Amino acid sequence: MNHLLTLAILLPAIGSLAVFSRFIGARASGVVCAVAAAPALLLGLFASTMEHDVAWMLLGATFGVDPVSRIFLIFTGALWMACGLYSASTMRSDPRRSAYFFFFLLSMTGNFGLLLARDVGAFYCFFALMTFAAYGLVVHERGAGPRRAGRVYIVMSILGELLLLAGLIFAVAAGAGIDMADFASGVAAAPNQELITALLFFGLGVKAGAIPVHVWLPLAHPVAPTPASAVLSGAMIKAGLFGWIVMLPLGWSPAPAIAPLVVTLGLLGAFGAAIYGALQRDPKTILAYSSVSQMSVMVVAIGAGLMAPDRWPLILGALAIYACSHGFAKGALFLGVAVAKQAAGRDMLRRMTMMGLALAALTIAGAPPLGGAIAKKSLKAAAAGPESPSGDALALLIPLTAIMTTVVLGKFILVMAGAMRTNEGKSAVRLSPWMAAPWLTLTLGAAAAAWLIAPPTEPMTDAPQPTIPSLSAGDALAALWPIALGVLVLAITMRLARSLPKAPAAPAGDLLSLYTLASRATVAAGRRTRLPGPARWKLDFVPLVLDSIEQSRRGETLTNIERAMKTWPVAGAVFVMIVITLAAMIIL
Amino acid sequence: MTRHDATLRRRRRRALLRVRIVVAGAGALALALLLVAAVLELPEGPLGLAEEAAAQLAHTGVDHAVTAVLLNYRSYDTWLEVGVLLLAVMAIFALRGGAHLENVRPAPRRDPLLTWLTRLLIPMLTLTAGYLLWLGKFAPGGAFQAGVVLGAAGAMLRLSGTPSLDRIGDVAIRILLAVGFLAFLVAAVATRLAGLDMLELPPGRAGDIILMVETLATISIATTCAVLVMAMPGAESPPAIAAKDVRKEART
Amino acid sequence: MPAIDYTFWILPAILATSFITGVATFFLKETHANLRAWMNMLAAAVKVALVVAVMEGFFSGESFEMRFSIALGFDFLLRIDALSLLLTALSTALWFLTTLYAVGYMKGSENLNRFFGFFSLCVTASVGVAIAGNLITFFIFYEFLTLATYPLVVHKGTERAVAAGRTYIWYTLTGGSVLFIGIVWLYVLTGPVDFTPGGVVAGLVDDHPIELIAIFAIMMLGLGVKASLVPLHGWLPVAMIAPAPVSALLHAVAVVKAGAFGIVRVIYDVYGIAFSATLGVLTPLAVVAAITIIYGSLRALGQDELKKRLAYSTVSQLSYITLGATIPGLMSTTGSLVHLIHQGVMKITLFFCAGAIQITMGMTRVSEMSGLARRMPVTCACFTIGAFGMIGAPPTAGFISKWHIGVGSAQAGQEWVILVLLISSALNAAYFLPIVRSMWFGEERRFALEASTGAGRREAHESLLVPMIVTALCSILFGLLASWSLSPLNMARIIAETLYITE
Amino acid sequence: MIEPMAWCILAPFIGASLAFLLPGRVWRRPIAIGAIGATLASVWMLTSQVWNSGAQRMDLSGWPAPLGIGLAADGFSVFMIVMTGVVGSLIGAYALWHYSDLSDATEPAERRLFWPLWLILWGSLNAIYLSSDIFNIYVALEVITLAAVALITLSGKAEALVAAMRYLLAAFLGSLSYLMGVALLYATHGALDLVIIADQERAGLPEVGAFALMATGLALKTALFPMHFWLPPAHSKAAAPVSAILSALVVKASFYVLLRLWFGVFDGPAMYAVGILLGTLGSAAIIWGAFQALRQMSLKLLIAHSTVAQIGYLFLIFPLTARRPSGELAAAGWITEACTGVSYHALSHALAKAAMFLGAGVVLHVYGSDLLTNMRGMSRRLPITTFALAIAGVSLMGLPPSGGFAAKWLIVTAALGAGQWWWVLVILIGGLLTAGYIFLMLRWAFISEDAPIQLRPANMPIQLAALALALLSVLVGFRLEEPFQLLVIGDPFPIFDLP
Repeated sequence: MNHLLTLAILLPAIGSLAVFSRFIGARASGVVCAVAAAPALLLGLFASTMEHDVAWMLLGATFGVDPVSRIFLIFTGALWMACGLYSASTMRSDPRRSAYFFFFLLSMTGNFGLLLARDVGAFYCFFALMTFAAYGLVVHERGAGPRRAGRVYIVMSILGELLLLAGLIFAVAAGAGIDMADFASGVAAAPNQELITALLFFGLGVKAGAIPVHVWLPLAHPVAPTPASAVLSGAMIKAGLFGWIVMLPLGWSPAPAIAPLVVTLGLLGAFGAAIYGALQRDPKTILAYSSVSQMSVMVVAIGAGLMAPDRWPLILGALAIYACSHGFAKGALFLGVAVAKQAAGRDMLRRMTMMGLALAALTIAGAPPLGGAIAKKSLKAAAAGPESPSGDALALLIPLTAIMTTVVLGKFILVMAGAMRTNEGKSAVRLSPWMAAPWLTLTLGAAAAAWLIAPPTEPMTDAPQPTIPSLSAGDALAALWPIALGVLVLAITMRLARSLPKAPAAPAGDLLSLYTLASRATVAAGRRTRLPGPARWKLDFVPLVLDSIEQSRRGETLTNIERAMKTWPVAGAVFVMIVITLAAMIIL
Repeated sequence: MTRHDATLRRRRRRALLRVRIVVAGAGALALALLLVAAVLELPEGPLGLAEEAAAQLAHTGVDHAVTAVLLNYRSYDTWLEVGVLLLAVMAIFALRGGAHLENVRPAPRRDPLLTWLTRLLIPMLTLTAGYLLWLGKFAPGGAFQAGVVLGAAGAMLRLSGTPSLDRIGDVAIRILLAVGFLAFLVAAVATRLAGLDMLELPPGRAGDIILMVETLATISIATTCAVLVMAMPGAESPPAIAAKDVRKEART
Repeated sequence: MPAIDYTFWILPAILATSFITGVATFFLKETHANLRAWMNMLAAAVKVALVVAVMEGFFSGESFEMRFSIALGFDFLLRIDALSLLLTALSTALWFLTTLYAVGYMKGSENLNRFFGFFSLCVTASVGVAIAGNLITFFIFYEFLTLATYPLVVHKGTERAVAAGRTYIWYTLTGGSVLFIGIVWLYVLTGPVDFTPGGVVAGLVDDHPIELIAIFAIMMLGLGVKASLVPLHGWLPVAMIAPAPVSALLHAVAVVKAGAFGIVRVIYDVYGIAFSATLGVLTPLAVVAAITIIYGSLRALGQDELKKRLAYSTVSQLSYITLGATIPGLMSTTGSLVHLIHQGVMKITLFFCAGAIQITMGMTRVSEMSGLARRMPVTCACFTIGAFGMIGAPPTAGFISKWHIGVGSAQAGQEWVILVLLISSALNAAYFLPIVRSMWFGEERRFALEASTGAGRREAHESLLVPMIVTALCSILFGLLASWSLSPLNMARIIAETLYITE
Repeated sequence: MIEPMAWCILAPFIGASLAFLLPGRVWRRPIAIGAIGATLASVWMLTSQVWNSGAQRMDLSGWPAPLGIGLAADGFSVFMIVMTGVVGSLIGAYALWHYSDLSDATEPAERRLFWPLWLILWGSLNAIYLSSDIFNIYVALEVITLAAVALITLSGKAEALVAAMRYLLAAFLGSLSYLMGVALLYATHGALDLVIIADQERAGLPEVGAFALMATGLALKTALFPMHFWLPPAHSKAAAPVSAILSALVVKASFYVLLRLWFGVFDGPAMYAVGILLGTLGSAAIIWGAFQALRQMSLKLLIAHSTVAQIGYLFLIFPLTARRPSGELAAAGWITEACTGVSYHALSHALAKAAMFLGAGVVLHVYGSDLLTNMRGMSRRLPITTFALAIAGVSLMGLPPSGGFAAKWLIVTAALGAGQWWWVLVILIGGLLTAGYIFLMLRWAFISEDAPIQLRPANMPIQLAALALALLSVLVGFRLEEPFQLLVIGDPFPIFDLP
C-alpha cells in the first residue's frame, strides 16, 4: 500500500512532465490522466489507515490515509479520472493541448498530495502546487475574459495562501507541531486559538469559495475548459473544506468568537450566492454560484462544529457524505454542460442529457432517495440537538437551502434546455463513448455517493460513528417539499421576469467589483497624498554630495580662497599669525 | 560692466587692502614685540661655546676662533654650505638649459678704460685673495672672503669682455666648481679610512690640511661667483623662458 | 619543526586558488580565450575540492586556523567555523557555476582579462570574508571586495557604467569607513577579539552600554550599506549596469552577502545574541530590516527593466537574513542562515536567466518578454522556479527560509514580523508573477533583435543553460529535501545550535 | 672604519660629485646605479647596526658636542632613512629610464643635472635624519631647499620656474624663521646639540618664541595648511621623478625635524593647546587638500593637492601625544599606536605618492597631457600604470590591506583611545574625499575612448618602477611588528609606552 501512496503522488507528477513533450497525443494524455488518478482512487476505495514518513522531505513530511481523506480521495480521484478521460476527447484539436494536460496533471498532483499529506508542510506545499497549476487551467482559453479571471484567481489565491501560511506559522509556533494528527488539538490549545482559526478559515476559504473571499470562483469556473471547471468546482474546491476539517480545532475546543462569524458567512453565502446565481445567464456561472452556495452550507456545518465540539464527529460524518455527493454532482453538471453542447440538435441525446443533468441537479437539491438527500438528512441530524443554536439554524437552513438550490439549478436546467433547443454553441465534436462514459459515471456516482463511501471501514474519529440514515417516508416528504416549493418559486419568478423589461445581467463576481473599487480608491488616495515620489526615495545622497563638490568647480569661492592664499601678503600674514598664535597658546 | 560696478570693485579692493595692511601690521608688531620680549628675557652672562672654542683653539691648527669653528669644529656645516654654492651653480645651469658655458659670448663692448682697469686690478685682486686666505689663520678672513674677491676678478674679466672661464673647457670648469666640495669629501673619506672620526683633523697637521682645503674651497667659491655673473640669465635671455609666460603663470 | 600542517595552509590555499588565478589572468593575452576559460574553471574546481576537504575535516572534528600577527593586537586570522563554512561553500560553488556562465556570456566582448581577473579577486575577497576569524581580517576582505568589484561594475566603460561605479564606490566606501570606526572603537574598548560563537563582548566589558550600543549602531550602518538596508541601498539598483554574471555574483554571493554575513557575525559572534538582546539593539535593526523588505518590494513593482526589478528584489530578500538574525531563537536564526544560501541560489538563477535572455534575445525590459517561453522554455522555466522561490511558494527553498523565520519570530513573540513576511510575499508575487505570466501565457511578440542575435536560435547557449539549470534545481531541491541531513537547512540548524550553546 | 652612519651621507655625495663631473651619457648609468647601490648598502648596514646594537651616536671632526657636531641614529631616524632609501632608489630606477630613453621629452640639462642634484638631495635628507645639531639641521635644510628648487627648474618650463621661485621664497621664509629659533635657543642654552638642550632646564619666553618660530617655519616647509600655497604648483610642474621626490620625501624632512623638536627640545606633550591647534590645522589640511584635489582637472595637480591633504594626517600626532592640562597623557596607553601610526603614514604616503607621480609621468609621456579627461581608455592602454595608480590610491585612501590602512588603523585607535573622537570624523571624511579623487581619476581610465588615438609607447621599466612602489605601499601593510620594534630603539618618542 505504501507503493500506492507513492504512486498516487508521483504518477501525476511524472505524467505532467511526460505530457509536456509534444509527442504525446490527446488520447494518450487522457489515458495518462486516468492512470495517474487511479492510485488515488484505489487508495480511497481500499486503503486502510496508514502513515508513511518521508523524513528528508520539506519540514519532515508524512503521508498517509485516514478515513476522512479516504472519502475525499474517492470522489476526487473519480473526478480527476473522469475529467481526464473526458479531456482526451475535447482537447484533441487544441493547439495548447500539452500545456493543458501539464497543468491538469500538476493540479492533480497537488490535489492528491494535499489529501495524502499528514503534515502541514507537505499539505501547504501541495496546496500551493494545486493553486498555481490551476492558474494554467483557468487561463487556458486565452483572451480578455480568462485573463481577468486568472488575475482575480491568482490574487485571491495568493491572499489565501498567505493567510494560510500565517495561520500555520502561528499554530506551529504555538506548539501545534507540524504533524496533522496533533495539529488540530495543538491549535485548540494555543493561546491565540481564535486568531489561528480565523487565519486558517479564511486562508482555506479562498479555495473553498467561502463568502466573502469567493469572488474568483464565478469568474474562473466559466472560463476554464469545461473538464477543468468540473475538477475546479468538484474536486479542488473541496481541498479547502478538507483543510478546514483536518486543521481547524474542530471537536477540540469551541471558538466562540469566530464560530458565529463563520455561521453567519455561511448563511449569507448559502442564500446570497444562490439568489445571485439565479440571476446569471451563463450556465457555468450559474453552476459556480451554486457551488458557492453549497459550500456555504458546509461552512455553516463547520461553524456548527466550531461552536459545539462535542457534536463534531457527527457533523464530520455528514459533511463527508455531503462533500462527496456534491463533488460528484457538480462534476457531472459541469461535464454535462459540455456534453449538452455535443448533444445539441440530436433529440435522443438531448433528452438523455437533460435527464442526466436533472438527476445531478436533484441530487444536489437533496431529492430522495438520492445521495444528496441522505447527506442533508445526516447533516440535519448531526447538527440539530439540545443546546445547539447553530445546529438548530442548520436544521432550519437545510430545507431553505434546498429551495434556493432548486431555484438556481432549475434556472440552470432551463438555460441548458434553451441552449440545446437553439443549438447555441453547438460543438463540432461528436459525443463519443469516451465522453459519455465519464459523465454518466459521475452522474451515477453522485446519486450513489452516500452508499459509495459508507460504511467506513474504520471509525473516523474516536467519537460515536455516524451511520448512513435510512430515509423514511417522512424524510422523503420533508426533502421533497422544498424542491417543489423551489420549482414553484422559479416558475413564478420566470413568469414575472418575462413580463418585466429585460435587465442587464448581474456581473459575475459580485463583491469583486466592490473590492476593485476599494483597491482603486486606495491607490488613488495613495497617489493623492503625494508621498515623496519614488525617484526621490532613492536617497542617493552620496553621489549628490559628490556632484555638488565637483560642480563647485564652477563656483568661485573655493578657488578664490585658494588663490588668495597664494598671494604673498596673505601668505605672509598667515605665517605671522601662526607664529603668534602658537606663542600665545603656550604662554596662556 | 558699468562704471558703477567698476567703482564699487575698486572701493572694495581698497578696503581689503586697508584691512590687509592693518592685519599684517598688527601681526608684525606682535611678532616684533614677542621677539623683543624673548630677547630681553635671555639669560645674562657668558653663555655659548665661545669660551670653550677658545680654550681648544690650540688643537685646531688655526689661531682664529671663527676659522676654527668653520673649518675644524664645525667643518661639516661648512662642507654643506659649500654644497649650497655648488647647488646654486647647478640651479643656474638648469635655468640656462645646459651645463656648459661655451655658448656664453663675452660682453660685446670693449671699453679701453675698463680693459686698462682690469689689467691693473686682476693681479691686485688675486694677491688680495691670497692674503685673505692666509689671514684666516689668525684673523677674520678665510676661504669665503678670498673666494669672493677672486670671483670679483672673474666678474671684471667678464665685464671687460676678456675671455676667461668661458674659454676653458666644460670639464675643467666643472672641476673648478666642484673642487671645494670635493676637498671636504676627500677629507671626510680619508679621515674615515684613516680610522679617525669623520673630518677629524690630526692636531699636528691640522693647519696644513685646513689651508689646503681652504685654498681649494676658495677656487670653487671664486669660480662659482664668476660663473654666476657670467651665466646670469639676462646676459642673454635663456631659451625656454619668455617673460610673458612668466607673468601669466604668476597671475594664476 | 613539524611537517607542514594542512590545517594551517589549506586556508590561504583556498584564497590563493582564486587570487593567483586572478592575478595570472591579467597577464594573459587578450586572445587566449580558451586558456583563460580553462584556467578559471580549473581554479574554481580546485577550490571546490579544497573546500570539500575542509568541510570533511571540519565535520570530523579538526579545526582549521591560520594566524599571522600584523602588529600588536592586530592579527590576520583565517579560521573555519561552522558559519564560515556556510558562506565559503556558497561562494565556492557559485563561483564555479558563474565562471562557467561568464565564459559563455562574455564570449566575444572586450577586456576579458580584466574581467576575469577581477572576477577571481572578487571571489577571493568573498571567501576571505567568510573565513575571516576576527573583525579586522573581516574588514580587510570586506574592503578588498569593494575594490575588486569596482572594475566589474564599470566594465562596460560607458559613461553610464562609470557613473554607476561612482555611486557604488561611494556607498560602499562610506559604509566601509563607518564600519572601520566601529571596529576600531570596539577594539579600543575590548582589545583584540576573535569571532566566538555566543559572543565575546559581554565577557570583556563591564559596563559601557551606551558605547556598546553606539558601536553596534555604527557597525550596522557600515555593514548595512552592503547588506543594502534602506536607506543605504541606493547603490544596488544602479550597479545593475554591470554584466549579468557580475550582477549575479554581486547579488547572490559576494557583495551583499558580505554585508549580511557581517551583520550575522557581529550579532552572534561578537556581541552574542543574548547580550545584543539585553542591549536592546536588535529591535531597531529588525524594524529597519522590515522596512527594507517592504520598501524594496514596493520599488521593485514599478521597474520595467528586469535586472532593476531583480535588484530591488534583492534589497528586499536580503533583509530577511538581517531580520531573521535579529530575532533571538533557534528557528529564526536557522532561517536567517539558511536564507543566506537560499537567496544565493535563487537570485543567481534569476540573474542567470536575465542575462541569458538579454544575450540571446536582446531583451532587458519586462514589457518585451511576452510569450518568451515559446522561444526559451528552459530559461523561462528556470526563471519561474526562481520567481516562485522568491515568493516563498513551497517546495522551493524560499519557503523554507520564510517558514523558519516566521515560526521563529512567532515563538519569540514578535508576531509583527509575520505580517511583514506576508506583505512582502504578496508584493513579491505582485512583481514576479506578471513576468512569469507574460512569459508563458502572453502573446508572442516580434523579436526585433532576432536577426542580430542569430535567427532561429531557440535557447540560450549551453554554457549559460547548465549553470542556470543547476541553480534552479538547487532552488527546488534545497526546499524539497530540506530535512535531509546534508541539506543547507540542516547545516544551518547545526550552526545555529553552536551559536546558542555558549550562552 | 665602516661607519654606516657616515656612509649614508658620504655615498650619495660621492655619487653626486662624480655625476657632476662626468655628466656624459656613458657614465651616467654606472654612476647612478653605483651611487644607489652604495647608499642602499650603507642604509642596510646602518639598519642592521641599529637593529642589533641599539641607537648610535658619533662625533664629527673629533670634537664631541657641544663644540662639534654629532650624528645620531635611533629607530626613528633609521625608519626615515630606510624610507628615503627605498623610495629614492625606485624613483632613481624610474629616472634612469626616464632620462635616457625618453630623450625627446627631456632637455639636456635635465639629463645632466638630475643625478648630481638628486644625490645631493638624498645625502642631505639622510644628513637631516642623522643630525643631532639644530644648526646643522638648518644647513642641511638649506641644501635640500636649493637642490629641490634646482630640480624643479630642470623641466625648463616657465611655469616650473615660477613655481620654483615661489617655493624658494617660501622655503627661505621657513628656514629663516627656523634660524631665528635656533639663535634664540642657542642664546638660551648655549648649545646646539639636541641631546644637550633636551637635558637642560626649560626656559621661559625665549623658548616660547623659539618654538613658535621654528614650528611655524617647519610647518611652512612641510606645507601645512594654510601655508601650503607653494606646494601644488611646485610639485605639479616639476618632472615626474622630481615631483615624486618632492612629494614623497622632501616634505617629510621638515616634519621629521619638527617632531624631533617637539619631543626632544620643547617638551611638546606639555603643550596641549598647541597640540590641538596643530591637529586642527592638520585636519583642515586633510579636508581642504582633498576638496581641492577633487576640483582639479589635471592628474599631477590632483596628486599634488592630495599631498597637502595627506600631510594633514601627520600633524595629528601632536594632539595625540599631548598631555591634558591635568597632566596625564591624553592617549595614555595608546601612544605607541599614535607615533607608529604617524610614522607609518609617512612611509606609506611616501611609497604611494611616489608611485602616483611616477604613474602620472607615464601618463604624461604617453598621452602628452595629464588632463583627466584625456585619460580615456587608459585601463586598456596602460593596464600596469592604471593598476599602479589604483593600488597607490588604495593605500592613500587607507583601505585594507595597505600601509595606509595600517597607519589609519593605528591613528584612529589612538584617537579613540585618547577620547579625541573628532579626529576620527576628520579621518573618515578625509578618507572618503580621498576615495573621491582617486576614483575621479580612475573613472576616466575606465571610460572607453571615443575614437582611437595616437599614443606614444611607454617602456616597461618606468611602468614597473611605479608599480613596484605601489605594491610596496600595499605590502608594508602586512607586517608592522618590525617597524614597531624599530621605532622603539633609542626611545625617539620619550613618552612611548614600552611594552
